[in-house]
Parts: sequence; C-alpha cells; structure tokens
Amino acid sequence: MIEIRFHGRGGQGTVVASKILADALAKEGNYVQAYPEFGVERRGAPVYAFIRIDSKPIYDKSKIYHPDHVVVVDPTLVEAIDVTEGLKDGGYIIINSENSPEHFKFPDRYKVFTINATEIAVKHRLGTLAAPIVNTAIAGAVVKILNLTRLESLVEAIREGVPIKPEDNVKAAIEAYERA
Amino acid sequence: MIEIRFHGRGGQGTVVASKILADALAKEGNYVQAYPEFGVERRGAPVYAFIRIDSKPIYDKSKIYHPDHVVVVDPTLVEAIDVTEGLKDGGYIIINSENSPEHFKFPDRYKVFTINATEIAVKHRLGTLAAPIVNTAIAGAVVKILNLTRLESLVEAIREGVPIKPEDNVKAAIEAYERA
Amino acid sequence: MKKVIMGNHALSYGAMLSRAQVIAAYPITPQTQVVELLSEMCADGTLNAKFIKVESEHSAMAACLGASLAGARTFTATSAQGLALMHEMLHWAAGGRMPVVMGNINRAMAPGWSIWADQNDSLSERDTGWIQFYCASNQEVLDTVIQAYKVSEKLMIPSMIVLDAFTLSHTYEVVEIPDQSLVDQYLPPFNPPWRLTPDDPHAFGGLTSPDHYMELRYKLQKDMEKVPALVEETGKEYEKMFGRYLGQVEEYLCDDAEFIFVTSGTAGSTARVAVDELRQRGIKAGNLRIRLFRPFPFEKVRSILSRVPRVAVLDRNISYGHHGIFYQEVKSAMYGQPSQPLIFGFIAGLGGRDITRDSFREIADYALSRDRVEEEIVWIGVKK
Amino acid sequence: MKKVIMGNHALSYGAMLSRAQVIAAYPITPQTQVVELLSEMCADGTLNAKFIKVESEHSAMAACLGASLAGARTFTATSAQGLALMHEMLHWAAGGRMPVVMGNINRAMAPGWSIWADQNDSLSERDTGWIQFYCASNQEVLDTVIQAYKVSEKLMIPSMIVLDAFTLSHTYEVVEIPDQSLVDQYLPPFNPPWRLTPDDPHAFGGLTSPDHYMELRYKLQKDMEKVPALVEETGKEYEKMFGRYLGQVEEYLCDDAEFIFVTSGTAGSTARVAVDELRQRGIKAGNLRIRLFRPFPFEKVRSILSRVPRVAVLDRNISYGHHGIFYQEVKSAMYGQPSQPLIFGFIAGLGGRDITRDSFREIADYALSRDRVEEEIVWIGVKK
Amino acid sequence: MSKEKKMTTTITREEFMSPGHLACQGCGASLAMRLALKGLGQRTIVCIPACCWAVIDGPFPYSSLDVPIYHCAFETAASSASGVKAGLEILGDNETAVLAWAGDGGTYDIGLQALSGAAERNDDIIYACYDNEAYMNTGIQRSSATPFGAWTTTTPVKHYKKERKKDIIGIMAAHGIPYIATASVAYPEDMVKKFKKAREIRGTRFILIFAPCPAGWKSRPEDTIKLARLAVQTGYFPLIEIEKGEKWTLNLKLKERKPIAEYLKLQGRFRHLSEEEIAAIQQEVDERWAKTLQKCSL
Amino acid sequence: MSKEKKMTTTITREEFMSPGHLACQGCGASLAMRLALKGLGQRTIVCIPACCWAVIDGPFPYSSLDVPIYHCAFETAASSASGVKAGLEILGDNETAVLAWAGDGGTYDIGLQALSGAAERNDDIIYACYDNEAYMNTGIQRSSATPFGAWTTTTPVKHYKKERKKDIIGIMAAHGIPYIATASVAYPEDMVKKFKKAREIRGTRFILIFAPCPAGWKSRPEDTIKLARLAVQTGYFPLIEIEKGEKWTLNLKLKERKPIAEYLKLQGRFRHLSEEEIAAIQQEVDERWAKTLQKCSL
Amino acid sequence: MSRKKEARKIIFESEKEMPPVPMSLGSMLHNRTGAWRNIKPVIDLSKCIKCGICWKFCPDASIDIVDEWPQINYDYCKGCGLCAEECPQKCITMVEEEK
Amino acid sequence: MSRKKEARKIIFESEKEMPPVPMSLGSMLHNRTGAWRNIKPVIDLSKCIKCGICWKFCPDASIDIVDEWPQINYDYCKGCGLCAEECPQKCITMVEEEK
Ligand SMILES: Cc1ncc(C[n+]2csc(CCOP(=O)(O)OP(=O)(O)O)c2C)c(N)n1
Ligand SMILES: Cc1ncc(C[n+]2csc(CCOP(=O)(O)OP(=O)(O)O)c2C)c(N)n1
Ligand code: SF4
Ligand code: SF4
Ligand code: SF4
Ligand code: SF4
Ligand code: SF4
Ligand code: SF4
Ligand SMILES: [Mg+2]
Ligand SMILES: [Mg+2]
Repeated sequence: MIEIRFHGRGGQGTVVASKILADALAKEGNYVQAYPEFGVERRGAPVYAFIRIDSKPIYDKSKIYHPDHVVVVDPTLVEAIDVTEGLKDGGYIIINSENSPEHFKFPDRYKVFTINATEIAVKHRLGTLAAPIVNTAIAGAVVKILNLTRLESLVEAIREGVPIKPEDNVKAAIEAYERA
Repeated sequence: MIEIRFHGRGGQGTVVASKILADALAKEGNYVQAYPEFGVERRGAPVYAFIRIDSKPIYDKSKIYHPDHVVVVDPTLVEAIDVTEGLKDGGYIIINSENSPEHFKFPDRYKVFTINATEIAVKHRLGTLAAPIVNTAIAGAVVKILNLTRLESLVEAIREGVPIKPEDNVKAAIEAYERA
Repeated sequence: MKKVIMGNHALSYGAMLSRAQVIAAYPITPQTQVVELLSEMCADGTLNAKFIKVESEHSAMAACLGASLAGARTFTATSAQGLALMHEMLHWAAGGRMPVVMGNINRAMAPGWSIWADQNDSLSERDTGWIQFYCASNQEVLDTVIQAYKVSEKLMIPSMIVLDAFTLSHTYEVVEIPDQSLVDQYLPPFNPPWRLTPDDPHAFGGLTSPDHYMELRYKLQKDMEKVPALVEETGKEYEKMFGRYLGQVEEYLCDDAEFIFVTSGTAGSTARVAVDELRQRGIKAGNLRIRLFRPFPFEKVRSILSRVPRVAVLDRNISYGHHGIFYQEVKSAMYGQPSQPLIFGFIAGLGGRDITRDSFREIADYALSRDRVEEEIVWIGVKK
Repeated sequence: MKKVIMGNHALSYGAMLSRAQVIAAYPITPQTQVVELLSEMCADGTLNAKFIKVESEHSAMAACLGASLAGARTFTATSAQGLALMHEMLHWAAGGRMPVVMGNINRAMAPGWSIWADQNDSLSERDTGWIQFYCASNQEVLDTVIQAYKVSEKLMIPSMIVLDAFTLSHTYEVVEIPDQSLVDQYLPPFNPPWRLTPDDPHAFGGLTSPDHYMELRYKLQKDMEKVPALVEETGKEYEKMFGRYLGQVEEYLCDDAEFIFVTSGTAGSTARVAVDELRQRGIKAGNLRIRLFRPFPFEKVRSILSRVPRVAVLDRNISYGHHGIFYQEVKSAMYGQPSQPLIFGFIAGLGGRDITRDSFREIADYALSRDRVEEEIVWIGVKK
Repeated sequence: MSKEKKMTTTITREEFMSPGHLACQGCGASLAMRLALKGLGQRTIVCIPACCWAVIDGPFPYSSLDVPIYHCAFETAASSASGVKAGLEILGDNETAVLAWAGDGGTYDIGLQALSGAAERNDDIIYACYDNEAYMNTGIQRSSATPFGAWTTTTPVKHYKKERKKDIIGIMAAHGIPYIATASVAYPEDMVKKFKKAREIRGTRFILIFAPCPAGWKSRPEDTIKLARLAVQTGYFPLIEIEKGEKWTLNLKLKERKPIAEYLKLQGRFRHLSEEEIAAIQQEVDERWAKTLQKCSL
Repeated sequence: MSKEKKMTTTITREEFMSPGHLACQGCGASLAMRLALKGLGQRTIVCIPACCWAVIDGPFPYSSLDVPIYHCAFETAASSASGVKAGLEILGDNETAVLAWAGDGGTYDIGLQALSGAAERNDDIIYACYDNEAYMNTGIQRSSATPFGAWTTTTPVKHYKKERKKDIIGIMAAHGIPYIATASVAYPEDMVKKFKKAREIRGTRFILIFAPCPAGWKSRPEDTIKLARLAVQTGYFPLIEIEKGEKWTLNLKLKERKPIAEYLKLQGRFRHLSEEEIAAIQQEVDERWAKTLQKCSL
Repeated sequence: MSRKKEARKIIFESEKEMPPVPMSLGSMLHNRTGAWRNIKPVIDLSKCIKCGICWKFCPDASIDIVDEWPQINYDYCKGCGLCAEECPQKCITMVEEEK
Repeated sequence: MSRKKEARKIIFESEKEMPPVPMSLGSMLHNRTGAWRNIKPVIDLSKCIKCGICWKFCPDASIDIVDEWPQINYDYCKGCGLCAEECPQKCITMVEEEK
C-alpha cells in the first residue's frame, strides 16, 4: 500500500488533484481511497488531502499519519507548516515551485522534487495568474515521479473528470509529466 | 372507596362539579382523586368526569369502570347514552331534571334522584337560560344525597375555588342541598 | 398548605416555588394548564418571571437556553409533538450544560393524532443527555420540580419531569404545597459557574474540533454518573425539610418479594394496588417503580432485582424493531450480574389504553406460570 | 460501470438508480454533495424527479411524507442537526407508514459545533420506528439505497442509511455502478397499498383514540419484526443479480473466533485490518459488523456471540447516563441466553476522533487481559 | 343582507362535508370548510395540520369530508401540501388541487416558515388559513393572530394581549405570490368565488378566512355570522384580493363603517376593555383601513 | 468615493474583532461584523447561529470577538436572543444590547419563523442579517435570498435560480417593528450610524447588511467593496430606514443608477446569463426601485 | 364516495381487521349530533321565501333543500341558532328541546 | 479583555484542564493568517493622504493607524487586495509574496 499526503490551500483544488489521481489509478485496477482533510478551512487556509493505493481492497478507514510521500501544491506552505510531519524515511517530497529541489532544506532521509506546475497551468490558461489551477499539472508530475500509473490513464481520468477545459488540462498534465 | 361518575356536555362545567366536590371532601381529610374523561370533545358533546374518595391514599390510577354512583348533569343524556354502564347494583343515579325520579325508567337495582339544578342556577343568575352553569347546584345536591361531607366544607370549597360570583354559587349549592 | 390540584398545576406550583425566572413555552394538549397557570401567576405578580410566548416549541427551548446561559433559572413544559420538535435543542441543552427544568406530559406520538398517555415521546429522548424523572403522583410532581433544579444546577445538566397524560396531568389530587421560605432555604438562587456577560466575555459553543469534543462529552458523562448519588443526597435533605423522600426508585414490598414488577409513571402507582392483591393471593409480589430513568439507576436496580427469581418489566412504550425500553435497559443492566432472574417484558397502555389492576393480574399470571422467556414482547390488551 | 466516487455521491447514485421521484432536502455539512449531485441530475435530466428546495429539514421530511402519501418514491439526506430537526417527522414517517429512504451522514451533535463523525445523531433516533442501516464502504452505500427501497416499500416502513462523516461521506472509493435496467428489474415502481387520491378519498392520520392506537402500533412492530428475514431475502436476490451480498451483519472471521469485535460503520471496516493483525499475533479474533441496527438483528447477534467467550463492543456514541448504545443493546439481546460471554464496552471516536488500528489494539489488549467487566464504559483515546 | 333574498345559484348544492362532524355549535371554521370545498370541488386533496379541524373532521376510522385528507403535523401544512403536489405531478396528475387548510396558529406562528418557503418557491398549492384568532384546539391560547385587547388563557384579563395582530396579508403580499385573498364566512358567495378563482391560478395562492369561534370568543353560537359580518362592516377585516403580487382590490366597499365597539361588545373575550381601550382599537382599525384603501388605490 | 478623502471620525478606532479570524480573503461578512460592533460597543452579547460566522470567529477555545458570543442553533438566532435578553432583564441588566447575527439562510429561511415570532412580541433585540445571498458555510447552496439568475451548487447553470429574492424588508416591514434598516459594507459610516441608532431604540430592530462573498459569488476578493457599492449604486440594494413601522427613508439618493450589468459581470455566479436575462433583471431592479421611491414618498 | 351516504359505525374486533394506517373508512354520519342540541330550530315554511340563506350558513350542513324548500335534518342539527338568526324572514324559531 | 492582546496557543494536556463547556479562553491572535497571503499590499506612504479608507475596509482588521498613518500588520493580512483597490490615492500596491 502506498499512502500519499497532499498539502495545499483552500480553493486551490488540492482535493481534486488527489481525486484525479485516484481515478487514474483505479483505471488500472488498483484499489484506491482518497479523502480530504476533514475541516472547515476557508479559501487561503492550509488544507490537506490523502490518497491510499493498493492492489487489494482497502479496509483501513483511519487517517494517514505516516505517508510514504507528500506533495506540496503551494510552496508557501513549506515555511508555514511542517510538511514532513510523519513522513516515512525515504519518502518523496514533490513541491510545486519554480525553484530547484536544492532550494528547499529538508533532512537527507527525504527525496525532494520540484515542478513548476503554476507556470504550466498559467501557460495553458488554467485559472488566473493570481489563482492558477494547478491540480492537473501536479497530478501529471506525481504520476511520473512516483511511477504510479500510465500517463494514458491519467489523461483519460482528466477527460472524464474535469468538466472545464478538459483538453487544456490534459495538455498541462502531459507537459508536467514530461518535465517532471 | 367510593367512585362516582358524572355525565354532562362539553361546556357545562361537569369537570368543575367533580373538582369542587373533591375540594370539599379533601377539607375533611379524605383522600380524593378527580379526573375528566380524557377526550377532545367540543361544547355540546357528551362528556364524563370521575371522582374517587377514600380514607386511605389512593394509588389506583386506572379509570373507573364500575362506579358506585352516577350523576347526570344534563338530562338529555339519559336518552342519548347509557348512563348506567358499569354502575354497581344499588347505585344512585342523580339527575339534573325538573321531572320526578319516576319519570326515568331505570332498572330497580338503582336508586334514582332528581334535582332541578338548572332552575336553581337560573334563579341565582349563574350563566344564562340557554347555558346555565349548574355545577355548584349539582355539587350541593350530590353532597346531600350521598351524604359525602358537611355542607360547610362545600361552601368553603366554592368560596375558594369558584372565581366568578362565588356567593351566588354558594347560595345555589345551599339551595340544592336543601331541596335535594 | 394542602390543595386539590391537577398534575399540570403541580408543575406550575413547582416552578413558582422554585422561583423560575424565565419561562418560554408553547401550548399543547395535555400540557396547556401548566402554562396557563404560569401566565396568570406572572400576570398577577405571584411569580416574578419573564414569560416568553414563543411561536413554537423549538423556540421555547431555544429561548430557555439563551436565558439560562445569561444566568437565569428557566422553566418550560411540553408534550409529545412539542417535545419532538425540541429534539435538536434537547441535545443542545445537555451539550451546552444548561440546567433547564422542563415538564413533559407523556402523550402518544402521531400519526394518527393521539393526546393520550404513552411514554414514547420522552423515552425517545433518552439519548439526548437529559436527566429524566418519571412521576406517579401530583405531590411527587411538585416536589420533583424543586429537587430537579437542585440537581440540575449543581451539575449543569438539564432535567425533564415526566407525567402521564390525563392519568396524572389532568387528575386532581390533594397536594401539600410547601412554604416558599422553606423552599428558598432548600434551593438557593441560580449562580452558574459561567455566563454570558460583557464583563467577562467568552464565546460559548464555538467549533469544537476532534481534538476537544470527546473530552467535553466525557465530562458530561462523568457528571451524569454523579446524579444518582446526588438524587439520594438531595432527596434526603428534602425529606428532612419537607417530610417527603425523593429517591431514584420507589420500592414497594420489594424486601421479601419473590416476584417484582418494574414500573414507571402512574402505572407504577396502580401496580401497588396490584401487589396488594397478589399478596392477598399469597404471592410475595413487590413493585420497583423507577423514578430516575436517566441516568439509569444501575446500582439500585441491580441490588433489588438480584434478590428475586422473577421480574416483570412493564413498558408503556416500545422501541420499534427492539423491545420495550425499560425492558431493554433493565436486561442490559442485569447482564453479567451474579444473579440472573427471569425477566419478562410486557407492553401495555400505548396511546392511552388504560393500565388497570387487571393488566397487572394478567402480567403476573403470565410471568408466574412460565419458567423461561418464550416471547420477548408480551402485549397486554391488544385486540388480537 | 466502475467509478471513483465519494460516499455522498454513492447515495446520490443510489437514489438515481432507484428512480426517486420526489426529493426534498436541505444542505448541511457533510451531506451537501448528496443534494448537489442530485440537483444536477434533476437539472440535466439524468433523473426525472421533482426536487423541492425546502427551507429547513423539518420541511424536507414533511414534503417527502406528503409526496410519499401521494404515491411517489421519495428521497432525502441530512446529518446531525438536520436529522434532529426532523425528529418529530421521523416518528411521523414510521407511524404513518411512509417508506421514505433517507441518507444520514453521522456527525456529532452541537454544541460545540462539530461536523465530524459520531453516531449520536442517528442512534438517538433509534426509537422512532425507522429501519437503520450502517454502511462501511461506498459500494455498500449505493447498494443499500436500492435494497432499502425494496424493503421499505414492501413493509411500508421508512429506512435510514447511515454513513460516517468524512471517513465515508467524503472518501473516494471505487464503486461499481449497476446498470439501470438491472436495477429496474430488481426494484419495481412504487405502488403503495393506499394513497391520497380523489378517486378513492380517505382521511389519513385522523384522531386515533385509545381504542385503536395500540393495535396500529402493534402492527408496526409486527412488520418491523419481518425486516431481518426480508433483508436476508432481498440481499440474496441482490447478490444473484449484482454479485454483492447485503445482509443484516458482516461477519469477518467469526467462525472460529475466540474474541469478537462488535462494530458498525467505517470502524467496522478498519476492524477487519485489526483482526488480521491480531490473527498474526495468534489471537483468534473476529469482527461482527452490525449493518442492520433497527430492527435489531437479534438472531444473528445471538448465534454469533454465543459461540465466543469474549466480546468487545465498540461505540462511536454514548447514551449519556447509560452506556454506549450498541453495548447496551447487545447486552440486552444476550441477557438470558444460554451462553453468556464476557462483554466489554468501549467508547471511541466521538466528535470525529479517529478510530485507528491502534484503537482496536488497545481494546483487544484491555479485553483480553481481564476476566471480568470492571468498568462498563472504557474510554478509548480520551486525554485523561 | 338585502342582496341575498333569492336563492343564489353561484354556490353548488353539492356538499363535500357531511354532518355529524365534531365542531362546536355555530363554529365558523366548519362553515368555512364547507364553503371552501364548494369552491374547489371534489378533486381536491386537503392537508390539515393540528388545529380544531383535525378534530372536527372526526376520529379514525371516520371522516366528514368527501375529499382525501392528509392530517399532517402542526408546522407542516405548507410543506406537506408542496410534497403532495410534487408527488401528484411526477405521477402525472396535474389536475387535482392541493389545499393546505390551517388555523391561525398553524399559519401565523408555527407554520409560518414552511408557508414562506412554499411561497418563495411559488409551489402550486392553495393555502387557506381559517382565522379564529387564537389556538382554539388546545383551549384558547394567544396566537400572533390574536388581536390587541383580547383575553385568552395565556393573556389573562389582568394582562390581556398587548401586541397587535400580525399582518399576515402584508407578509404574504411581500412574497409576491400570484393570488392572495381574504374571505369571510358571512359572505359565502364571495368566498366560494375566491376559491374557484384560486383553483384556476397556478403557483402559491393564499386565502385568509375570518372564522368566528363561539367557544374561544365567548360569543353566542348564533352570532357567528353576525360577528363575521361586523368584522367586515367595521373595516376590521376588509375583503380584498391581491393579484400577481401587485394589484389590490377591495371587494366590498363600505360607504360607512360601523364602530368597532359593536363588534367587540358581542364577545366575552373583550368584556374587560375600557372605553379608552376601545377607542384605541377604533383608531387602529381606522388607520389600517386607510392603508388598505390606499393600497387598493381608493 | 470622493467624499471619503479625509479620515472620518464617526467610526471608533476601537476594534472589537481581532485579526486572525477564519474568514476567506476579502470576506464581506467579516468586515460587516467589525463595523457593526463599532456601532454597538463592547456591552453587547452576540447570538450567532450556524453560518460562516460560526466558523470565522474561530474554534474552541478561541474567539476573535471581544464581546460575549452565544453560538446558537441555526434556526434560533432570534429566539436565543430573546431568551438572553429576558435573562438579562430579570437579572437587572437593562443596558447590555443583545444582537442576533445571522446569515441570509438563517434569516430568510430556517430562522424566519423565530424572527417573526420575536418581532411580533417586539422583543428587545437587534437582529442583523448579513446577506451573502446563499448558504456559504455549507458550500454555496441557494437560499431564498439568492437572486434570480444566480448559479449555486443547488441551482446549477443548466437550471439557475428561477425564483426572485425573497423580500425580507417587506416582510419585516409588515411586522411594524420600531426600526428597520439596510446597510452595506461599502458605506461604513452609514452602517455604524445605523447600529448606533438601533442601540438607542427599544423593541425589535432589524438590520439587513449587504455582504459580498468572493468565495460564493466567484468574484475577486478585492472587488468586495466595489460590488457592495455597485449594489447600492445600481439600485439593487437601496440604503433605507423604516421607522416605527411607517416612515421610510432613502438614505442614499441616486441621481443616476448604474446599469445592473456592471454589477453582474464582476461575478462568476452570473456568468451564464444572456443579454435578455440581464435585461429582465434590469427591469426587475427598476421596478423594485420605483416601489422603494414610492414608499419613501419620493 | 358511497361512504358519504352511510351512517355506519365501524367496529374492529381484532387488529387484523384494521388497516395498518389510521385511514378513514366511513363518514361521520353515524355520529348523530342532534343529541347535542339544547334548543331546536323550527321553520315556519309559510313565511319562507326559499332564499336558501339558512342552508348556506348552516355550519353543520344540517339543512337540506328539498324541492327548493329548506328542511332541517334533526339527526344532526346541533341547535346553534345561526339559521334562525340569519333568516331574513325570521321564519325560524328556536324552541327548547323536550328533556 | 486582556485576552484580546494575547496571541497564545492554548493546549490542553488533559480533560481536567478543560472547562466543561466549549467556551473561548483566548483570542484568535495566535492564528497568523499572514501565511495565507499570496500577494502582499505595500503602502507608499509618500502618496498617502491618511484618509483611513484602507483601515476602514480591511475585513481582517490588519491595518493599524499609527500616528495617523496606516500600517499593515503582515502577521495577519491575508492579501485580499481590498485596501489597494479602494485606496483613493492608489498608493497601495499588491506585490507577489516570495515563495
Ligand atoms: C408541534 C406541536 N406543538 C403543539 C401542538 C398542539 N396544538 C395542536 S392544535 C394547536 C392550536 C392550533 O391553533 P390554530 O392553528 O389557530 O387552530 P385552531 O385550533 O384555532 O383551529 C396546538 C397548539 C401540536 N399539535 N404540535
Ligand atoms: C438545522 C440545521 N440545518 C442545517 C445546518 C447546516 N448549515 C450550517 S451553516 C448553513 C448555511 C448558512 O447559510 P447563511 O445563513 O446564509 O450563512 P452563511 O453561511 O452564508 O454565512 C447551513 C445550511 C445546520 N447547522 N443546522
Ligand atoms: S373551538 Fe372554535 S373553532 Fe374550534 S370547533 Fe369550537 S367553535 Fe370551532
Ligand atoms: S464563504 Fe463567503 S461569507 Fe463565508 S467566510 Fe468566505 S467570503 Fe466570507
Ligand atoms: S340550528 Fe345551527 S345546526 Fe341547526 S340547522 Fe340551524 S344552523 Fe344548522
Ligand atoms: S333563510 Fe328563512 S326564508 Fe330563507 S330559505 Fe331559510 S327559512 Fe326560508
Ligand atoms: S490586503 Fe486585505 S487583509 Fe491585507 S491589509 Fe489589505 S485589506 Fe487587509
Ligand atoms: S486608503 Fe490610501 S490614502 Fe487613504 S490612508 Fe490608506 S493608504 Fe493612505
Ligand atoms: Mg386558531
Ligand atoms: Mg448566506
């Protein structure tokens, strides 16, 4: 079983990112479970989302306290909170950032990746500069970095699950996949 | 223990009659329990009320199915319903009526009394001709006929418990007591 | 002073003597006389209280809660549909630790419309965190109001005082009305440990995360667990001052009994007469009337029922798809106890069907003639 | 068709596939997605239903009941405060024999405000005459909606389908969405034995005197008693057509178990993992997840628990002043049974506190290390 | 009275209410139902919440109406009716009228929110409130329809009702529903006509019926019609219609209004009022009347 | 804008709301509370039912207000406030103001009946509704305050809201309470003044505050004031007062009203509207404006 | 709607005879409310102008129009006196019931 | 009202430390919402006319008036941009936060 935690901010589509990923993974016969942080946070406030992936049915309905990997949708969170809380040794930290992985100071037991999902989103006109919608780009990068599923499944999941500008989102995901 | 059932019509103060009686009896140290029929009847419809009297505390909270005596506040009820239902042998039937007891055809095992409470009430200006308020007169007669308590206690009970025209009511009760 | 009053007025007198300060209520048969008398008391100055004539029972309870949080002693009364409409606010009162005292006249739930006695209304509030007292006489009603304030305000948990429709609410009995000064001595003014005031501003009832909620509810339960002892203590104090004892249960001839009725409400009064009759037949019967139903008087029930081989629990209610509620709870309380009496469950008196000495005779005959529980619900008085 | 959907949407799909005809609902976290998706389905024609956007939950249920009595298949969903506000109408639905199907998202009752999982909301409706199903996966949610209509409409008793806040309502899982045509085969259109129509005018729900009320309630209980068998029957039929079985309880490794968890909802899913862990430690554990809580599955629970010496009942709820509700009901059901296992009661997860494999480990350690029940409520996870 | 000397034909002879019902003698509410159904006809479903009518109709297994009835919960006249209507519609019945029939308590107070909700959604129901100005079924407690000055058991003589009667017509008018009317049992033709008219309109229709209650008003049963007529003739209860949320019509114009005292003095519930208090009531009636005229552009 | 170039002094510098609260960026509702309390002062008890503000205030054991708060049940803003006030009074505190502070859902819908009840009794409370035109706390569902044409999650674009916004001012005006006002976060001086004034009046006071919600309206956070101002300038949300149930005053007269399209186009919730639909909305605004002028005798 | 005409009392001997819900199965005609009457309306048809006003106003639907003439149904008339009060010809008199 | 000034986190180690009801014991000042900000308002005081409009409109009470000059409290400012939008002098600029 793989357990991943997403960090983002209210209104950025963090939950959607994990949901798209779950969709894509399910397409390949995986059992998946995705869920948001159970809170009342407003736009702008830090939020979480989780995903579990397994080849067997997943019965554990408790929260994820020790993720295998974390994905940081909003780079400002790296300062604001401890994104590595409970992260297992050897875990990957995937950050949406224009900076290189080295820019971030994390303990050596983690592996850091960055992807400029914002830039990709803006390029494909997803959301606005002030509020870019980065979830599909993030999903593309995560699929690649964690080698979770085939790109085709992700593309299919986006086509089915993203009602607004699906093709632009597909392009963003592919670009992120390729750049990651 | 003595159990009495009152028959009247909604709006005639049948419950009040039983309540005044209970008050009077309590004054002499009796244990009493009085209660109305448990219904939703409107003005004009037949209603009942009950009273239990004992020298010991009364624990039985069930209804009275076999009264020792019955009191009929409205004579038209004699035709409309069976006022003797469940009445014990030897029971008294006290009817508010201008007629003599013989006018009513009841089995011999019951003893019938009449009292013209309506006339007495009208005379003392209790209620109107169309809707005389007979409860205190009835109470006076019942106290006398069943020899339940002293007249003084009834008078006291009326003074304390009848907010409108207490003195006229007292007079009506006394007159009924005397005529009964 | 002795007075012949109806059960509903016993509630009103109880509230008056307790110096209720804010009353908010809505009429419903068979509760109306409670509020009518209180309206008069407020109008003629006998009672110095604010009476809020709300537009629904939901608002009645809401207004009481607001007043309670502001530091006032509050009272209301309702029945059946009205109580049901308050359901959300009942949870609120308990979770918010607002010691409202409420009279509830037990009446059957619609549909069809019924205004008659039936415990399903109050018992289906058994999980809302209220203390519940079931009364068997008008005297007990009045006395319980006063005691309930004492218990509720000490622990900051609301109380419901339950009386059967008509059989108690509308029944006139002789009631000793205690002196105000004595009551004042017994029941000091309400002085809550926290309140709404600009002098010490707090926000009450804000969002409570999974980090905190459970502890608060743990505290509520722990305080609930203190109620039985407090009922005994305040009951004894009451006895000293007023000569009448108010405990968790009323035992009638249980000491040497070989067969016990477990009852509540007015049926628990009639049961005494039935016990006398059985004793005359040579059967050592007893009656355990449960007065305090929430919190459940575990210790009392266990110690009494452990002594007998045979128990008949009477329910004027039913949890559909389960059993009578007293039956269920008594069995649950007796599970795993060293002594395991045969416990039979009977349903009687729903929707105002009368519960008579005959009903008890039928119950006794049934229970005494069987050596195992064949049916878990024995219906008394259903036309089959 | 397989889809990754959240628990709330599983309810919406269930209602859609059941061809609900009238939906009346009011938003509340964490139920909102149920009605949002249904709104969309109604707007885009996927579902041919009237959606009444009422101004409160009381009206939501009232509108459903009116529509049901007019002969329409009805659906609603709510949670916590909303469910509580419906309380009066829940009694109404059952007493009026109106087979509404409702989703309830288990959420803690305020105050303080909590939007998190806790069973007190639905369990404090246990006495209202509703059938109650507790679900552990999104697939089960969807399947249960369809089954519930079948059971409810056969017996004219309403059903509540209960899912934990967030842990199920907001959790995405892979769900097989059955074919509409197959569902239509399984679930014929609603055709009630009576209805509101000028062609055959009847007055429903009029004043019901003590002469009649009890018989009507007797009939309700008798019909309730038919539910367990009907759940088995309709569940097997469902299995034949859809390949998934829906019974009264879910047994996991109970056959040879020497220690059984009694669970419900999502905790009953996590419990399976805990059982696996215990088995690895050599402890013959099992899990009995109660799916049908009302009517209570007496036979199933008795036959399974009678086989084991030790039982741990987990409650994500508490009846203040009593015990955990499942604990109370299981003990009541086991009273007087030939076999008397040690039954321990645990309270965990109130107000959204997580119930984890660790919780079960703690429970097992406690229960396995004791030979008698010392405390009747063992609190798991309270910061003491 | 003068107009009514010939047997009118606008009112159907057909009866949808049978005798034998449980209303008090001279009950305005029972007459109101009799007339309303004459306007609506048999293809009508009636939702009756808790109120006198829940009793008047008769107990299970009886009913005094020849139309289907749903005896619904007190607060739910409107929401039940909305539900019934939705059920009928989805089943293809667009013809049957759904009537919510509630007392003033069930309308002005505990049922107001459900009514407001239905009106806002413009649900296709007819909502009729028979106004007897108090909670009568529970034994005469004040409602927000109880007029200033009246005695009820919760507004005892020493502290009679101090608040004025809630303006339900104003409230419903603010909802902008397609049809609003007032009606009186003293004017059967007008009332039947209004129910007929309402039946032909779609959306939420609201009819307020003035229905004297001898038991609660402490009036003589034979005065029921007289009181209802006086309420109109004094201007206390004007007969009006509001169409499309806009157009106000005064149906019965009055050359001269009778003094309110004439109306009050027939009722025990006002017995305690002093001359000054009656004068104050007269003034309020005058003011309201003036406003009504204004709204009707008269 | 031009008038506001000098630091005004009518608004107290004292803050009764601390930063750190949980509102979204640019939340009109949070600004509304900040201003309302500046008008009322610290000796105020606030009853807040379920709504965004139940969250904004912060979780236990925190609060962002310096006044006592009772977080009450959703339907009970008014009844809770009535209860609090009664409690204070019987304990001898006649000074502290009791403010019920609810959203539009808690006012127009689920809390309407309790509000109407309090108003009928003329209970001594200030009831403020911050209107963001939908159920925001639960994620943008339609309320009866949602305007015609708007998208919400329960009025999806394919079936946007077809009913007009409920006229709560009309409804409250029908109750004849001593003070009613509308206020807008774009006009802080006016708003603070109205709360100050309300504090000095006894009986039920009702203030409706227009409070844009960027999250729910799909508008830019920085446009909150602009939108509130446009609502006034287009005549969509006139600033008025109604005193003693009678006297209507238009507080901000407009020489020329801006077209409603200017207001609509800044909000994602109206994005789907066609020109014709916008024209229809314009027409409705015009009509309502004319009526408002008429009521204000202008 | 045949039940309209019937004045039948319905008695259930057993729960089995009852419907599962409280629904009406007959009219209220079995309830002869004439017994409630204290005073009794008597029409003097010789004065009657057949205006139908008494019929229109009877809250108990206890006046029938038979061949255009009003006829009181004493089985149900509760004796409220409304008809007498409203009759424009004053041709209805309320007389005391025999007791 | 001292709690107004405190930015203290309140942590309960045990239920014993908690009040029996959920009542506030401190302000929200511990919640430094400045972290929510994506873009940051910067005032060019040289253009400022001290009209106080930015102060008046800040929904987060995050602009203080210090010696009559507006001063943004970046600990809490959420970066909504309202102040910049409403400043009549356009002297507030929203600049991107460093990430
Ligand atoms: C929730 C609820 N509260 C209270 C009642 C009790 N109740 C039944 S009828 C009634 C009064 C109805 O008054 P109104 O609507 O004016 O009708 P009327 O009785 O005057 O005809 C009341 C208070 C109830 N049935 N349900
Ligand atoms: C009885 C009940 N039903 C539903 C809810 C859920 N609920 C909480 S807040 C809310 C929406 C409030 O809307 P509004 O009053 O407009 O305030 P806003 O959230 O827009 O600030 C809802 C539906 C609740 N708390 N209680
Ligand atoms: S109380 Fe009034 S409204 Fe009710 S039945 Fe009697 S007269 Fe009619
Ligand atoms: S959703 Fe709207 S009203 Fe609620 S906090 Fe956010 S901006 Fe404010
Ligand atoms: S007296 Fe009354 S009930 Fe009898 S016929 Fe005349 S109006 Fe009808
Ligand atoms: S009202 Fe008089 S005149 Fe007219 S029909 Fe009746 S009896 Fe004849
Ligand atoms: S950007 Fe917004 S939160 Fe920050 S100071 Fe300006 S108005 Fe206040
Ligand atoms: S709004 Fe602009 S000019 Fe006015 S005080 Fe603020 S920064 Fe200065
Ligand atoms: Mg009424
Ligand atoms: Mg809102």
